[in-house]
Amino acid sequence: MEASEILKQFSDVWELRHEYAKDWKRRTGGKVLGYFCTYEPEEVLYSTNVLPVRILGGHEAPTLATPHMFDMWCPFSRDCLNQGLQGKYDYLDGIMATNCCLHPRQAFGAWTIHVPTPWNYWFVMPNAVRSPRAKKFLRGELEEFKKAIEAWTGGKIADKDLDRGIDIMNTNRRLMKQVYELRKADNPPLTGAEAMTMVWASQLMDKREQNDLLKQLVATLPQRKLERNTGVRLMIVGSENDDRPFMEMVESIGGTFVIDDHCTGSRYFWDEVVPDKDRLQAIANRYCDRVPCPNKDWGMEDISRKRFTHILQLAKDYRVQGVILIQQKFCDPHELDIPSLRRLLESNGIPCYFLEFEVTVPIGQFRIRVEAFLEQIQAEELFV
Amino acid sequence: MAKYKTKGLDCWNRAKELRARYYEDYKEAPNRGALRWEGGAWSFDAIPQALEGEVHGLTEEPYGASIGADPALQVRYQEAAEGKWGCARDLCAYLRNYWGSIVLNEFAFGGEWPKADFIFQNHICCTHAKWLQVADEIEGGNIPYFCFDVGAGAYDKIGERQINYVVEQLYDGIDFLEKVTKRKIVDEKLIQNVKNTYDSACYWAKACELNQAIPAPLDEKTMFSLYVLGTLEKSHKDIAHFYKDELYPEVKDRVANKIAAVADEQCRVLGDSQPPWGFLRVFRYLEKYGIVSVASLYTFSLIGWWKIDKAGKLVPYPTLEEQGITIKDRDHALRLLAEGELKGKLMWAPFYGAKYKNDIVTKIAKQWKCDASIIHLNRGCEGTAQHQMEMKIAVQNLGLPVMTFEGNMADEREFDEGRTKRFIDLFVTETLGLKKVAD
Amino acid sequence: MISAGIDVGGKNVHIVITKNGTILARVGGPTGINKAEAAEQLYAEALKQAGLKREDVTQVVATGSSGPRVTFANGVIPDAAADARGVIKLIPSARTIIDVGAEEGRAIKISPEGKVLDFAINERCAAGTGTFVDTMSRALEVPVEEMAKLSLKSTRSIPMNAQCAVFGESEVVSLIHQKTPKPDIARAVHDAIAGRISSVARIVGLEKDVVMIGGVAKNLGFVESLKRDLGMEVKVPDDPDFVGALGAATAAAAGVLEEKVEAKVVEKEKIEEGKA
Amino acid sequence: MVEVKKVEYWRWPETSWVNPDIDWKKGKLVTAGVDVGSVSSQAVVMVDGQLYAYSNTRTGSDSPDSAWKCVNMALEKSDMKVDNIDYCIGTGYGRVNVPMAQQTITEIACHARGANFMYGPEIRTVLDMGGQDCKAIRCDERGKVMKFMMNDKCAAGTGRGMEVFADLIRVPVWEIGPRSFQIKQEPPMISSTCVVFAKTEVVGLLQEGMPENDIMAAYCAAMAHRITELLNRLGMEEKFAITGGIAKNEGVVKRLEKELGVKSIDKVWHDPKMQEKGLPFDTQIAGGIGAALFAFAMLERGKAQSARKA
Repeated sequence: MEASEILKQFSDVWELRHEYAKDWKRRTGGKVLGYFCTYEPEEVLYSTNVLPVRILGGHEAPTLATPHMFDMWCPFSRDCLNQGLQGKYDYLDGIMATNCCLHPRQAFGAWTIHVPTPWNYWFVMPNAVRSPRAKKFLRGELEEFKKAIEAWTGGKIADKDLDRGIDIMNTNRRLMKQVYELRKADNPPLTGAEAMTMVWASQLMDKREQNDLLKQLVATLPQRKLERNTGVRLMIVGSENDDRPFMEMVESIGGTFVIDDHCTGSRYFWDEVVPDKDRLQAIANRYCDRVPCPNKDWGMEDISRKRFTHILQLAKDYRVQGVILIQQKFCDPHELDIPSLRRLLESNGIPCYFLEFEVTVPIGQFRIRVEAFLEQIQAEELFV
Repeated sequence: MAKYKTKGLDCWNRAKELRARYYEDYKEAPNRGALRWEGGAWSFDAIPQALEGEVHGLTEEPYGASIGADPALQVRYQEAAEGKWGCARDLCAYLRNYWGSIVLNEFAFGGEWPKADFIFQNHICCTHAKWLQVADEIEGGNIPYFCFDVGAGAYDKIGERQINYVVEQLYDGIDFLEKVTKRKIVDEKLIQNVKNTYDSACYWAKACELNQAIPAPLDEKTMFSLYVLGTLEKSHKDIAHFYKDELYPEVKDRVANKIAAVADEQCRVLGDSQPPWGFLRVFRYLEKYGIVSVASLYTFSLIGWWKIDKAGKLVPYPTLEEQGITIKDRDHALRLLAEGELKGKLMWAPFYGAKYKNDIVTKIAKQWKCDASIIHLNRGCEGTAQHQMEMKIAVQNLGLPVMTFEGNMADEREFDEGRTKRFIDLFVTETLGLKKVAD
Repeated sequence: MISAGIDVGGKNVHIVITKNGTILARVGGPTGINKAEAAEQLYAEALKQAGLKREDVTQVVATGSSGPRVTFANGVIPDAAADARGVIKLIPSARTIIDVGAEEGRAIKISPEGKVLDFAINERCAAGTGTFVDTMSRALEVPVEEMAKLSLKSTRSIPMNAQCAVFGESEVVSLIHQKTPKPDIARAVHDAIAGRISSVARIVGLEKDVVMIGGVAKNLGFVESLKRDLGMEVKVPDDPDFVGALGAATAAAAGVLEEKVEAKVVEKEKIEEGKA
Repeated sequence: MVEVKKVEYWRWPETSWVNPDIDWKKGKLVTAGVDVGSVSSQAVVMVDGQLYAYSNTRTGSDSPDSAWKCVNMALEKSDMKVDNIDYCIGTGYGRVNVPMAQQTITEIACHARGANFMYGPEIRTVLDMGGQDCKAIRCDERGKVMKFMMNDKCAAGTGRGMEVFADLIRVPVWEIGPRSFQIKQEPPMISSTCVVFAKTEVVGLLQEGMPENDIMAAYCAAMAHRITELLNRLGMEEKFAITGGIAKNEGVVKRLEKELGVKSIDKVWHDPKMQEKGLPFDTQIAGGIGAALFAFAMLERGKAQSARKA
């Protein structure tokens, strides 16, 4: 299949996520489980017949959510709840949340009360991910989670099942990373919007199915030539981001996103599970060692941020000329990191521009800001 | 003619004195060769306070609140944090006060910003670990930093595994403390500190429990100034003594003699979250209608420890004496400390879902005989403002009228006093149908 | 008994004089800068219309955000309370009231007796107020009344992203540039505000019947948008902008006063503090 | 519904000017910059990089018309025709709808460049207060943008806000500055951030009998404060220049300088010759000047071809 066709399929899954999930249930007779944050251990779910789907933005004013979350809570989380209240997720067999930031926790809290969902689960993902103690604790937590899933699905999860689950996840991660690798080229064979759509699709579709498509994509992408100028090589960093109109706007006015750091982007798949006899421990290690969400990005004994080093490395590897820092309104984890990150990037000669996102972004107002930022990066053009 | 007799608390000045001394000690510490540490109201102060020699802590939230009580100062500090450091305006208001204080190199209690020797923090909401991570950064990044995680699960899920997780981190904390201070942790001190922590946390709960009486011996406005000691240094012998041997007996005595916090009590209110500190006069305004704020999850369990008994009632967490426990050694002490905090601090339950908050606040509304609820939708603190709209619905389902008003515990730019009073007039005269009793 | 209700809002004064519940006079006009003066003049006009002398009126009750400034009133009641009393008198089946005025949009839940059970208002931002409509009509260069008619012609819904009244202007302007038909733009504006208002209304819960009052209720285009957003019927009484005044007059007749006089004292204090 | 006010006090007079000392026919390159803002539009015409003519007009609801209007007005006192322009760059919020432009550049770049031309190469920080947004720009000695920040999704403290205020208080916009100093002592600033709620607050103050001049002072102070916050975030570096309409409002500028503790550079031409000749110094045309200069540079460096029709 043509690369463009495959990317189109990912885009379709993203746009028709509900139809896809309902159809998946019909086809497989499996259960669909909704989740809010990327710290839920999908390996365990892929060891059995459960499809994990991430609740992503619906991008309309979350008016139904207002009686449950007043407007100091992040618009994205309110948007998630809003879709639940609209009944868009009526096909879910279960919903789960974890020790993420406080915003999705509000959405989950209201969801369990007001959106009829047969099963719900709270997964205690430790915050002190850099502490060896966390890995041990998380292993125990996974043990309990495995039991709960077994009880829910009525089937035992053996080591070979866990191996399969781990393999499905790792393969998916490896393939998406290979696609990202191609973006290092002078003229990337896919746009940032397309690349991120691939990741969104991976959070929405059966990874076994996506892996088959990804294998073909990795084979065909290198031959793909885009009829566009790459222009300024941009990196986009920040809160949850599934705002395709924004990405496309930026890539229509002289920029190309060549890399990102989002939980809806590279941060989701960057790290693999390193196999171990003790499968659950191996999974636990992966979630503690992965590139962290800012919320968990603090050391027990030092104030450095693991994520910053990673971002700086990405910027170098992908020859980034400028960084767009985006933040969901009221997103504390990123608000807490952005002033420091901005200083770090600028002191490394990488210009940044900051934008605050909501469920719908005023494209017009953002366009002029981004255009001016792109001009700033290429300003020499105007002067010599 | 007033309905009940009333008088101020005898131990009031003692509370003020203890608070003043705390900040004074912190400021003066270096002159006395004492160590200084920064942490949070929820840090396990029993541990750093068990180091050899004299040690004084500064807890971030009460400090931020003190600044919040002075709108002019608060705006100056926050604009420094927002302008000079560049942080978002909607971050925790205490945190912005705290950062601003460092940016301006100004201590709200006089003098320059008193730099700490080390940081001993713990993390449960989005903010705590990052708060001092950045504070340290603003100060130049050379303050030894330790932070441990207490997000091990809701009180009803706490078992050995959860306690071990925290205790193991506490051992790491002890290694850290001994490494960076070159001082030893003294087990006798540690054991005593844990005892004191239990007394502070349990006797505060017992005092709150007494507020079920009609008339209420305490009103929230007063309670704010009382629980604060527990957010400063609940492991301190004087503070434990205050709760156990001064406050608790006095409140008991007030109940026995029907001494009311508000002479014309005619409506008992359930509150939530921190108030807008610069505007406590709103509570006085309510008193004109005989409205008394008698209870809130926040005031009860920010430092207080509670449990839900067999009958499903909310009761104070048992003290060590009541459990018949004598602490044997360091390990025993650390386990008991972790257990008390993880099982007893119900304030932490809402982090794991709205159903917990709804369950606890409805119990409070019933047991403390509340007639209505006034909820401060606090834009300044997400941790305490969790599930507030769900709470509104849950309390309304009990048949209680609920009023909400938006504000911010420590950012007066987000509080509209005129409008809030307009709301109160409507709620009080129309919804509650109350008349003014005093002026 | 003859009683008068004076509703002094952000932009307009509305006055109703009733005799045993039946309306003798109804006068409205802009507040201008000096609201007290405006109220004074319009009251004189209302008396004239009713053919009454001041002393014929037993009770005068003021309401609205500037109610306390009406010096000749015997008392003041909170605006939401006036809304409730007025609405229940006109539409006894009303349980939810949506009142959108120039500078505030609010929702009120009432009991069958017209008692305020719960209420919510849009906070701190003008999106979701009558002023938003005015600003947009300026950008669209059509009068508000015209805008209402236009939007009813539209069959398309275009989302507006602007959070702010002023940015709404520029969004409207760019829609004009994209040659979007004016009816569709007008509808987009109404839909945007309706969205804000409906989320406020949902906070108090949407119990039937839902009644909309206030100046903006005269804008049928907006009412349509609101109905669409709420997915339920929305009743609008005649002269929806006079309901608050009527409610005040009703309260006056009911003689629920001595307590309100205190309320007035309270309001006065408030103004003092506001100054300080 | 009766409308109280007939006059629209926010409307400021439109202007145009032609340089009598330049014979454009003798010039090599005629370039233009057309800045279509949300509230005002300016056209600047340059001959070989020298200021030849400009206009400052109000923007209508249709950008192309507004562009034509201001270009025609700029040339009304000259025999130059639009077709005589070699290269035109559109800028400002309506830049994509400037029919006579061959290219667009954002007003951020143009204002920095224009400020550099008008105020001189020592300028490091430029504040441009537009109708709906407020831009703080850091630039180098060539007027090249190094960093910039803009106000967010709320119009608090923008030019439009000031117009709404002028309308409300019924004082012509250009009188607000001077009158805001005719006060006994500086009042506390208006606290509402929202343009609309600020209105409510102002009405309240008027009713409490606060003198109009004091209210103007309070409003100007609030605006100055918001701009200070923005400049603090950007990190302010001297010398500091203000462009755009607000530069004309002393009431805001003086208070802004006081709060910043930094004086903005005087509003005079950096080029002594231009100053001697007494060329009018209109801070609102900075964007147009920048655009016209970029157009000139493009042609000179052969980065663009002349599109001259006549």
